[in-house]
Amino acid sequence: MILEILKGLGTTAKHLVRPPVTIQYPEVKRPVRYRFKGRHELKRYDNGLEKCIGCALCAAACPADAIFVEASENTDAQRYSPGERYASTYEINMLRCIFCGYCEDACPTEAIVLEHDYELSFVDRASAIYTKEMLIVPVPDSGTSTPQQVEAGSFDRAIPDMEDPK
Amino acid sequence: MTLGQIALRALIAGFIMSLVVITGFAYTTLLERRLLARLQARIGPNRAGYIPLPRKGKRERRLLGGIMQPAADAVKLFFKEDATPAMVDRVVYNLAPMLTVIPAILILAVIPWAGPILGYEEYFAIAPGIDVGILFILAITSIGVYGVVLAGWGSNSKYAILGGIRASAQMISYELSLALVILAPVMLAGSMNLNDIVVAQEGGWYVLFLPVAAIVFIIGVFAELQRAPFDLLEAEQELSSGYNVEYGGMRFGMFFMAEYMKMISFSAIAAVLFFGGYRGPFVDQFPALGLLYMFIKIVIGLIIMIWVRASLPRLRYDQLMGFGWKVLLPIAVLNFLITAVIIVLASEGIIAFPI
Amino acid sequence: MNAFHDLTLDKVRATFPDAIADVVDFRGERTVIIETDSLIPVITLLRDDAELRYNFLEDIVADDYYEAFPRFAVNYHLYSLDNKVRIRVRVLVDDPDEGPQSLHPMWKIASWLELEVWDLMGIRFQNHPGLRRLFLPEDWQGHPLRKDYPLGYEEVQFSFNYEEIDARKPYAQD
Amino acid sequence: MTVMTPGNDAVQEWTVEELRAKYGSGMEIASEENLLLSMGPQHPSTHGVLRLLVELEGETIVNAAPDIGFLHTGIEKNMESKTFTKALVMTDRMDYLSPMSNNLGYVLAVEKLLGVEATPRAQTIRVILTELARISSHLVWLGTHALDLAAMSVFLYCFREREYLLDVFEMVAGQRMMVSYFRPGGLWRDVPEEFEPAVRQFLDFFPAKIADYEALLKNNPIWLQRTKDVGVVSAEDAISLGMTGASLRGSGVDWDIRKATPYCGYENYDFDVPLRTEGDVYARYRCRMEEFHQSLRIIEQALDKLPGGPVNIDDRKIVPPPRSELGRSMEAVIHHFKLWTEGFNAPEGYVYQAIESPRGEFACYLRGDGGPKPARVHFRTPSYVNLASIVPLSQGSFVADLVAVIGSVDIVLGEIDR
Repeated sequence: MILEILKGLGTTAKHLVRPPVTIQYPEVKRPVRYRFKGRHELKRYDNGLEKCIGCALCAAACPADAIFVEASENTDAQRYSPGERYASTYEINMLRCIFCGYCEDACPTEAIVLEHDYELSFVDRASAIYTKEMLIVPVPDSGTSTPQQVEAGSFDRAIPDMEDPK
Repeated sequence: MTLGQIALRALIAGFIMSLVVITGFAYTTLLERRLLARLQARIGPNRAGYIPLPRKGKRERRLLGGIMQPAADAVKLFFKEDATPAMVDRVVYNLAPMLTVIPAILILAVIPWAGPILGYEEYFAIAPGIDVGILFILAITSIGVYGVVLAGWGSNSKYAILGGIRASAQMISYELSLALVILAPVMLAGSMNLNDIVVAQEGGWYVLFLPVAAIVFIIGVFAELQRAPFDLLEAEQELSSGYNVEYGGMRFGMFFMAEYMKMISFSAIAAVLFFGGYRGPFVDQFPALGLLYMFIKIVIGLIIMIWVRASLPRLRYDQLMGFGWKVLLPIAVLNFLITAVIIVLASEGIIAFPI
Repeated sequence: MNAFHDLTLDKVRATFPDAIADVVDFRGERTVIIETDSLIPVITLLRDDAELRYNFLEDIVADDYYEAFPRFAVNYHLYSLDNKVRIRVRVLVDDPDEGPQSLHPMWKIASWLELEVWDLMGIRFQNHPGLRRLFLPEDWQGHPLRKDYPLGYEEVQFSFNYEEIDARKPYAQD
Repeated sequence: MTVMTPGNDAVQEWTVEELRAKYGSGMEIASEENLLLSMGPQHPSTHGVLRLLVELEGETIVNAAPDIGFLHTGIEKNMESKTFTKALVMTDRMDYLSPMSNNLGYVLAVEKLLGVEATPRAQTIRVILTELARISSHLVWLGTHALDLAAMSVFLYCFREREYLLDVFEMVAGQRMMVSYFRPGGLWRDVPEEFEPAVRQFLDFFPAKIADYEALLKNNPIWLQRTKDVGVVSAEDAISLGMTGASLRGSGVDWDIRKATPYCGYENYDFDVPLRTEGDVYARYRCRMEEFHQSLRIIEQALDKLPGGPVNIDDRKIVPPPRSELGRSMEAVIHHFKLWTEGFNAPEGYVYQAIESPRGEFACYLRGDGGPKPARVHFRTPSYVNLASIVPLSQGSFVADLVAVIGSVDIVLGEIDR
């Protein structure tokens, strides 16, 4: 009886000499796995064009109805994305989002991706609405910002060749 | 010394010792939180106050993290809204925390902290020369339970009253055996004066002669202090904190304070009765060392209490009472009888016993 | 469907020739649709027959075929712990206020399962020891799992309609 | 017995009858002298937002009535308005301690309704992940159960190991808890390469951790006192109360759905069903502790024979086409758009699919009406049914035992209220 209690005491004492498992959060951040579903990002091609073609399939697939997309027509003088249309408004209500990743699965152009930023907090409802400006990634060095002026007929294909995601 | 001088000296010593112990209480909470955390593979509070040691290329090392945590806790408790629930019995409700905390401070009066230092002829205590120190302790701790029971009653809350009732039942069942085992060292030393008991342990700690009494005493102290595994009256899993559930702010802080100050004073009493008190190597040459030994022994006592809390589940109400009455009390009585018989036999020279 | 299912059916048919209204086999599951009046005798037979021993009441599910007649169906999923076979006994209910008999004398759990059906689908079981609201507040109107109970929708806030929706948000009053 | 509540300016006194008319309790009150204690919904030991109205005589429980619904989110109703795939994400949120099992129960029901079967690789991965979910759920159970009886270190040790499993879930599904990883027809994606080494590492270190938990609890005299002969339920009563899972097996009824009516190829694995006959809290505790070892056995076997091949069935009407086909095939684009907007149609009919979740029998009743949305979804959740047993199990024992009983029956309120 006493022996069993001592065994229990020994088990806790054993942990005294082991390093604690606590992560000192704001200074040390737990690395996330590459599949981690965090804050959304709207991706661009290397040439700076937006991947989103405004098809609103993400909005249709969203179980929480958290996405709102409004599409407009591209012209060669003002080109945002390859293909005919681009998202002139793209908003996600982060209070609704459940981070299931259906939008990412549904997106035919890999435009919307749930990236690894998990530090999302707001103090009011208005700041929980992420607009396209907040979601879209910066223009890469190799590209120019949208809208671009391009030659006619050079971007008529909306859905690019893609690889299966890992 | 005149009476007035003695009173003044006691007042100053009492003031200083109370301050020391109240600070000690604050750091006992820190010790508990940090040690408990480490026993559970956590870190514990380490943000409030630290000494930054810059390291090259790495994040600075933070020395003594959490050293200001007790201050932060105290500030938080003081600035909490002092809310009184609507249906409480106001007099009793306000009286209860005081009734808990005052006895916890009073116990400190008789504990001998060191040998003759600072102008004290015999030993250093707030009230030296109380020859019935043991009795004083038992009497004062019995008052402490009133605070808990009244808190339970005055809160007008079902959880609180259940906690209060548990407290009174628990206290009665354990104080008896506690008193009985305390008699063993008293008999051995032939005095109720705590300093005499310490001095009498020159030949060896009483824990060596009275191991059973020491174990029963330690268990009894756990019950008396309502520490795990006997923390039934504030069993947060059953009564969601029990008797103090309706208290907030510093009034809750006072219950908290009483608990931890009692932890310190009972560690000290255990050290005095069974572990040689302030005695240790070279203490006769340098009496001030006694303070250090006392400190070390108290800290070890606290560590054991925290360690047990980390490891053991809680007993049930009826099991606790059963354990107290059916196991501890018979052992305590037997221990008392056997010790008495041995002392008589030894004094008559029938058996040889190094007392 | 296996031989045991057929045996079950034969036994019920032999004892209560008029009880069975229909038998449905779908994806390896057998459903015996019986008349409401013979629910207790049939289930007693299924439970107590030495060979069948459907002694475990797994679940009671009510289903709403809105606009069909009869409108409601109550499914009893019985399981035989000895034979490891499940059977579904189905009762069609038209008037939810006159639902099937409560099974609580046969299984202690039945009254608890029936509470859920009552609360969400509104089928009143006869002789139930105490039908009350379980999930929903005492004063709730209606039974939400019925098809004619609207789901409701919270309009999602985006930039274009933020002001409009925010104006009617029930914020705490200062 | 009168109950006083402070009104605006005066104290109002209510009789029991008035209170019951006002709030409803569903409970008989034996004596006016007894103490009526409201445990929860904000109580440390009611595991979520369960409220128990307890009638006490001293500290002895005369009667108790569970009051639930504080977490009711209408999942069953909501799912009727979504396509089969979109409704899947809601199942995660029922039993939030083992979402993998919920996913599996629902997905198997959908597949049964559609009449398809997942590929061998998908089935094996499903087995591995649900067993990992079982371990992670049992870890929470063990931790909270021990914490209820004030053995607080166990709780933190358990959560430390659970953290590892959540990391594995994040590795495969991108989410730690709300995984939505099993999809009708297969899986979201194949498991990544580092999955197998991570699970093997878990298999290596976890038995030592179980030994740690056992050292703190298994033979600890206080733990034995608190759990032995507490909350005893006989086999007949357990069956009559509809108890399932380890709670039933603790009473000596040998029923595990993985053995009785296997799904996902459980018949191919060699494992035992832990049984105890005492029917008390300790027996249920032992059963679940043994299940740790059995789950480890299953996972090891499954990993050893993890077959290759695709993880999704080759039916474009159910599973969206792989991303690599989108840029090349018009058919793929059409299927992709159709599936993500309309979903797939399920035939008319109703099915009932039961699986062994960590808490017992989790079953999904699913009716299709020929359209893309379920016409009726119902979940037979083990917590909901087991909750009813708390009252008879705790009658006559102490408040402290009620806490032990709740812990041993292992309920999750998200699953009870749905």
